Amino acid sequence: ACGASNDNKKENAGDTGKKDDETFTVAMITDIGGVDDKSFNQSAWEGIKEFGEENGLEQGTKGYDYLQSKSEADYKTNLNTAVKNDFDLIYGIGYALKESLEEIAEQRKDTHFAIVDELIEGKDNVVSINFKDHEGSFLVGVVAAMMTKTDKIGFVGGVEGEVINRFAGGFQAGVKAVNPDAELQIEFAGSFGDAGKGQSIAAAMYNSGVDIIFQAAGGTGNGVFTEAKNLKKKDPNKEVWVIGVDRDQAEEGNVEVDGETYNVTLTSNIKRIDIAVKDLAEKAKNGNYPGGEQLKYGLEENAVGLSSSQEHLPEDVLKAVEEWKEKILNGEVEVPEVPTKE
Amino acid sequence: MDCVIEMLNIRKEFPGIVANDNVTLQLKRGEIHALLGENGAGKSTLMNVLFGLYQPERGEILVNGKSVKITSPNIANDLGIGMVHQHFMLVDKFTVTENIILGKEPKKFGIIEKRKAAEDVRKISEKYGLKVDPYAKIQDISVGMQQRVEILKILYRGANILIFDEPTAALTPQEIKELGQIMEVLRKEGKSIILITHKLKEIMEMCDRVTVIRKGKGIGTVNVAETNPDELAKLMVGRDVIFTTKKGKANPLHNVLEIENLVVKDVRGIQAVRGLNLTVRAGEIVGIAGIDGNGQTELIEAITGLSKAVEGKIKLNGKEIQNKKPRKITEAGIGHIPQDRHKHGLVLDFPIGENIVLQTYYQQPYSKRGILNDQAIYKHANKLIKEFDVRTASEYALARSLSGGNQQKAIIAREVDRNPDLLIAAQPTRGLDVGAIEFIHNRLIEQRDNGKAVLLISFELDEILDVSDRIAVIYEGEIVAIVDPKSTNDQELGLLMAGSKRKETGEASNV
Amino acid sequence: MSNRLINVMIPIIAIILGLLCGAIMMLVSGYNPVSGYSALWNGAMGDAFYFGETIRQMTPYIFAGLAVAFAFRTGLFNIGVEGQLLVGWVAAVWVGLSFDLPKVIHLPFAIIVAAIVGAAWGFLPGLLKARLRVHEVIVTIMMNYIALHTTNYLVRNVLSDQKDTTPRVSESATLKSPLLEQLTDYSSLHYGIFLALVAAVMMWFIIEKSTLGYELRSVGFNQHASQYAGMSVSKNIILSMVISGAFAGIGGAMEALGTFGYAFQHATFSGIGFDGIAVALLGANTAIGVILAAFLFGGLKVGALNMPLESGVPNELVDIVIALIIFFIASSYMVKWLIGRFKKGVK
Amino acid sequence: MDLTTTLAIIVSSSLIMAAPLIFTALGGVFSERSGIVNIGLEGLMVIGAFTAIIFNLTFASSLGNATPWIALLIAMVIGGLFALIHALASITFQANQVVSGVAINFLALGLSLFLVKKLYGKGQTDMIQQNFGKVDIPVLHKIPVVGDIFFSNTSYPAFIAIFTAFVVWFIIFKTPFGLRLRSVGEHPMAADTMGINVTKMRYIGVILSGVFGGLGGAVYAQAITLDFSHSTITGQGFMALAAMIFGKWHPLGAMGAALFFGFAQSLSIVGSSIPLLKSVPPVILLIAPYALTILALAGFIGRADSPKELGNPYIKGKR
Ligand SMILES: Nc1ncnc2c1ncn2[C@@H]1O[C@H](COP(=O)(O)OP(=O)(O)OP(=O)(O)O)[C@@H](O)[C@H]1O
Ligand SMILES: Nc1ncnc2c1ncn2[C@@H]1O[C@H](COP(=O)(O)OP(=O)(O)OP(=O)(O)O)[C@@H](O)[C@H]1O
Ligand SMILES: [Mg+2]
Ligand SMILES: [Mg+2]
Repeated sequence: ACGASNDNKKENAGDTGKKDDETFTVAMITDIGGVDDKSFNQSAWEGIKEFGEENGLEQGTKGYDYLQSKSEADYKTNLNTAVKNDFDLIYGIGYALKESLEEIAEQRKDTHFAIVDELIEGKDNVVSINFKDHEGSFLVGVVAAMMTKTDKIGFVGGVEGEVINRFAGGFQAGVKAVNPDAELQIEFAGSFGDAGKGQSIAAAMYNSGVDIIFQAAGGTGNGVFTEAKNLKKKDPNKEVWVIGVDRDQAEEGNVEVDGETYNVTLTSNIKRIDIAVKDLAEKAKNGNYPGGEQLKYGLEENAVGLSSSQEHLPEDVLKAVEEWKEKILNGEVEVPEVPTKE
Repeated sequence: MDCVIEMLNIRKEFPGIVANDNVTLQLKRGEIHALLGENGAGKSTLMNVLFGLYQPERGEILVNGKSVKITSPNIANDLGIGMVHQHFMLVDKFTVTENIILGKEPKKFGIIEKRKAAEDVRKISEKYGLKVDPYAKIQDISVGMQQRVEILKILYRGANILIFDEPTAALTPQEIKELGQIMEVLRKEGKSIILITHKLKEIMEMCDRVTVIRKGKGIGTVNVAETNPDELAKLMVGRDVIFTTKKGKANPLHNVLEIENLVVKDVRGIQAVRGLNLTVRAGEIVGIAGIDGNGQTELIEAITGLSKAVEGKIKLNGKEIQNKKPRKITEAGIGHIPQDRHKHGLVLDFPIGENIVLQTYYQQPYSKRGILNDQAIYKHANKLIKEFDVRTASEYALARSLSGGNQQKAIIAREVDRNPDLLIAAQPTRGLDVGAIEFIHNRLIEQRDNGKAVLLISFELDEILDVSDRIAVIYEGEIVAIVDPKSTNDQELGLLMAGSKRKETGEASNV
Repeated sequence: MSNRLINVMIPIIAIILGLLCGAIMMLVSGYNPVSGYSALWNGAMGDAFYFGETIRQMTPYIFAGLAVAFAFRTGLFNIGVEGQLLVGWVAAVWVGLSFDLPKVIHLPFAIIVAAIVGAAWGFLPGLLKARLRVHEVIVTIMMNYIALHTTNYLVRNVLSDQKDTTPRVSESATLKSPLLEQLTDYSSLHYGIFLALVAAVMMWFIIEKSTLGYELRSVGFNQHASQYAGMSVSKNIILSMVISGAFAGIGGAMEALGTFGYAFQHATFSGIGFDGIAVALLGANTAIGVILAAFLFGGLKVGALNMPLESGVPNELVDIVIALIIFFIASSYMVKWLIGRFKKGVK
Repeated sequence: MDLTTTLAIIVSSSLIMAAPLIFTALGGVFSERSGIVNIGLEGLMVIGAFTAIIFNLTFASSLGNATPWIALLIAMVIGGLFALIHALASITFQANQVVSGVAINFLALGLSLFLVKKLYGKGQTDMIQQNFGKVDIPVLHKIPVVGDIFFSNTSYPAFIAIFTAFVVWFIIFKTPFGLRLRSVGEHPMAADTMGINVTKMRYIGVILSGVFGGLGGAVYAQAITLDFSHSTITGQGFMALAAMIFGKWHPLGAMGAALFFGFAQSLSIVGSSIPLLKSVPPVILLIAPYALTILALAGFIGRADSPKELGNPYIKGKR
């Protein structure tokens, strides 16, 4: 680690000797979503916890930990704090941290970093972890296209941007691949934190006949779930579905109507950040830190795709999903990363 | 002795000032008792103590012979004490009825009974001859009617001890007369009244006894029948006061202000000034006599650039100034003592020093190239404070902390000191004590003697008659007569002001 | 005790009381206040790096605080600092990206454009207030949202090629200081702090020492009297909002050219504008007060980040402490009363 | 989509968005009519949302369908208690009311998130199962067209909010309490001399703002977000404040303004499915509600007269 952190102020931490030899420590810096965003920060943290537990580490500066960012200005401070605490591998979670991480990687050449959802090139001490979100989105697109009864499908994105576009693009391609007649409405809420807006958009979509919405909108997505559940509550026989994102969002879809439990989550397009994060940590621990490389996680790595909550999906749909997955894996189908505009 | 109220050896301190020091006041049943003193002598404070707004540091209050602690207006109300405050305590946006019933609302099922309330108000207003419109909003009614509302508020609560804090300061002569009659009615009903006023004439006419305080100290109580205005003034100020203002003959020179055919609309868009003509010459004081609401306010606003002149010309020293910006007009040589000192005269949250340079802050020596020179400002303020006898802790004290009279003195100091070619003085002595009035009148005359023009607007005929060299009577937005103060009297002016007798302006203008 | 001493004591006592309440909170909820606060201290002042970060965080706080304070002193409540800051931010990045000029021109140019754009964002509420008596509070709230969406749109569609982040501004427009960074162990401290201090002096000078400030204050206190005295009420209201907006705009430029060096799509508001309200109020709307309050806030905000890691205390505790400090300052009447009590007790 | 459906969506989402704003703005009316500025409405909503969600999560299993309604009551109580802090600071301690309001906002968010972390060990709660949902108002929704537009797929809180606005209007303008409340905001010294306890009335005003702000936050959380996190209440309190001023401190005006905000918001959302608005760039639709508000204020609402003594502490005997 760098010189400055040697004048260690953390005397209450007890042992201040070099710990590199004994334990391999990891930390992650969240984006402003926070560690329990029910989304990628949480997923990353789960991966790190798993890694830590498997390796007998404790949460804290001598094992594994996370640093929460409350605003964009905190990224650099947090990254530096992690560096100064001698973590052996430091993750920046989310594309928002790219610029900050790039800058700090330049300054702290001896520390190993990784960024999730972005690509940082030409730095030996940064590994980029990317997901082929579009591949997973394609598959849920296939699901939606086959399951819709109205031939109307919706997509609600948070703020238009590269990552969200991958979701939209893949989803659109998936829908079109199996059901070219289906109408797809793509909307962006302009925010990841406006549940009210998410609900209104969903209301408009469902009202216009859409029966399945894929949401990739963070907190705004809560509103989509709310609306679907409201409709279900009013009329349990009505077919309204939400496709979750990043994690298995089955729990968010639970709704109780007259003592009976329904679920509006059709399935989720998961993104196993935990797998990727843990995977890289293992590599680095064993001295195989692939500095400067870009690691892509997609269908092949089982890091994207449908969640295990598949009870709403009939056999033929699952079969079709398998087939399309195969086609993507063998290169027969190239999934686009941005939606096309009609 | 049948005393309803006895305030014994009251002492009340404010931070840095003793407002009342060993003051004693005894009010007999059924008497009208005057409380007299200079501005800032502590009259209002003493009454606020009686009304429970302030707690005295020392002293005792007896009501009907029983010692009481009046810790809130509620208690005062319960003891039958009511007060009409110097600054009206009325909610502008409420109706007359709402103001009167506030805190003691007739209600049914938790809802205010508006009808019954208005009916109640009408009943007492008839009983005491206090004419009001129960449904009018306070902001829309005249000051005189507001005063009647204040009195009704007290009567509605059944008070039998009434305190009037300078009720006549804001009233027109007619209204003052009416108030006198009302007080007479109240006295006949067995109520006792404490009246604060600076007008010795009113004391002599209306009151039975008078208690004098000077600089917070009780000087004593005298029977009105056994005294005269000169003695009272002397008691109050501590020296002899000359009443009728001494002034030499005016030497009018060239025309300073010429108004031709002026038309001004009021805020509601109605013509308030309708083709008004007026000339004020250097070296004279022209007094405008008139009942409130006959276009005086709009006339002043048009001259000073605050309202638009719809038609006509206003010339200052021969140059047209109508519809110019206020600053240009000020710079052209007009000074203005506004009628409402709190609203227009002062920035209450500024120190006196900064108030003194309110129109001149951008000129040397108070500032240079946009930078203020605090030293010059406060030095100047200090000088004026001394010169005009403004009683304040220092030039750094906020204007808010001064008594009304001293606030007015500060404004006058500022305006007179600028030595404008035309000085407009609107109600310059409202609410001031005789000493201060004398001082201000002398200042106005001094301006005149220095060859400046002075335009005086006042509702007080005595003041107009005393100070003016010519009197212009305004009625419904026009000057209906120009009279010579030496050859007229209250009666004639009163008639003219009421519009009953129109003189040809041409006939008198060569006076 | 003299008045002046009491005025100095009040913020100090308020801070102590705030921290004390925070400590009680920690105790009650099972955390160790000593380790909590030492983590806070270490994260704010612990070494050169954190000190640098504190000063860096202080920079936009000073500008936002000055913007709020300036308007406040002239009788206006500018809740729109957040929006003015965002547009200034994007404007500075735009200049930083679009021109190729020598540094002596480019950097000042970028800052001035940010000031102008921020001022323009303050102009509209000022104009509406002055001409139509529309309450500035609503208009500035609305302008915040308009700024947020507009700048996000610009970042994505104009300043970048459909990306969430713009490229970095060119070297000639940056406030970054390798020297300051090195001195502070690679914190992101930049030259902006000096500008912030200069701005504070300017605010003090304009408000207290200039005829302009005299007019602005006068109009703020009493529009009628100011109008009688020949001042233009409309002009002064607009001017006040414009100057306030310019301060905020420069605050945005500090983030644009210093802390970040680029602009990005904001998911929600940056929060600096709202924190600026607290900074201004804590600083009694005076220039020196704003500097001190910004320092305190900067330290607390930066230090808070270290609390969970080093002591396990949730960093929301710092928000609570900040809120309490603001309360105690606001309730200076109570503090004065306490001092009075204390004095009596001593006697 | 046909016109009725489009209108139905717009109306229904306007109402749902407006309900929390109406309640909170009414709270603001109480406080500000009594003369106390309350920019802490945002924080009061946060407290309401927090309380309701925590209560809902804890008691849903035992209280069933009644949970969200009881949670509203609890949120009102806690909101009122929280507002007491603002009352204490700004009335008793004569604090600058804006400062105190800002502190309320900081404190509410900090405290509730701190407690969420303490209680659940994470930064946001789970989702509640018992929420308000959407309903067809019995009988009324059967009216042709009108029923479809106004009374289908809507929520009870919205109608309660509108009804409450009328009740508040009645209280403020028809009862002795209302007269007294307004008098202390207009001219506290006059009220004092009439034997009205200015301090008491102002306390009541501020506490009621907490009660209603808490209610607004609770409605928002239980109708829209269904969980509590740092992003649950993000600016709705400020919108409610704006609605109150927009509505000129009048309960019905505030209600109208809140409905207008809801309407403008939903128009921007439904906009893309209206052919006429389809080609408009999304950013224009995003800023439309806010721009419309400014236009409305500038165009025909104009001057707003606040209670005269709004923001000034009442100090007995001060000139
Ligand atoms: N609330 C207060 N705080 C501080 N000083 C005060 C306060 N009220 C009055 N004073 C001071 O006490 C003194 C007496 O004031 P008071 O208002 O009683 O005078 P007054 O006799 O009524 O004068 P005026 O004729 O001008 O009305 C003045 O010096 C005044 O400045
Ligand atoms: N503490 C309170 N909380 C809520 N509302 C109150 C409170 N105190 C008074 N009110 C309201 O003010 C109104 C008048 O109350 P109050 O009890 O003061 O009247 P009152 O004593 O019957 O009238 P009066 O002053 O004429 O004797 C009541 O309708 C009530 O709604
Ligand atoms: Mg007095
Ligand atoms: Mg009672």
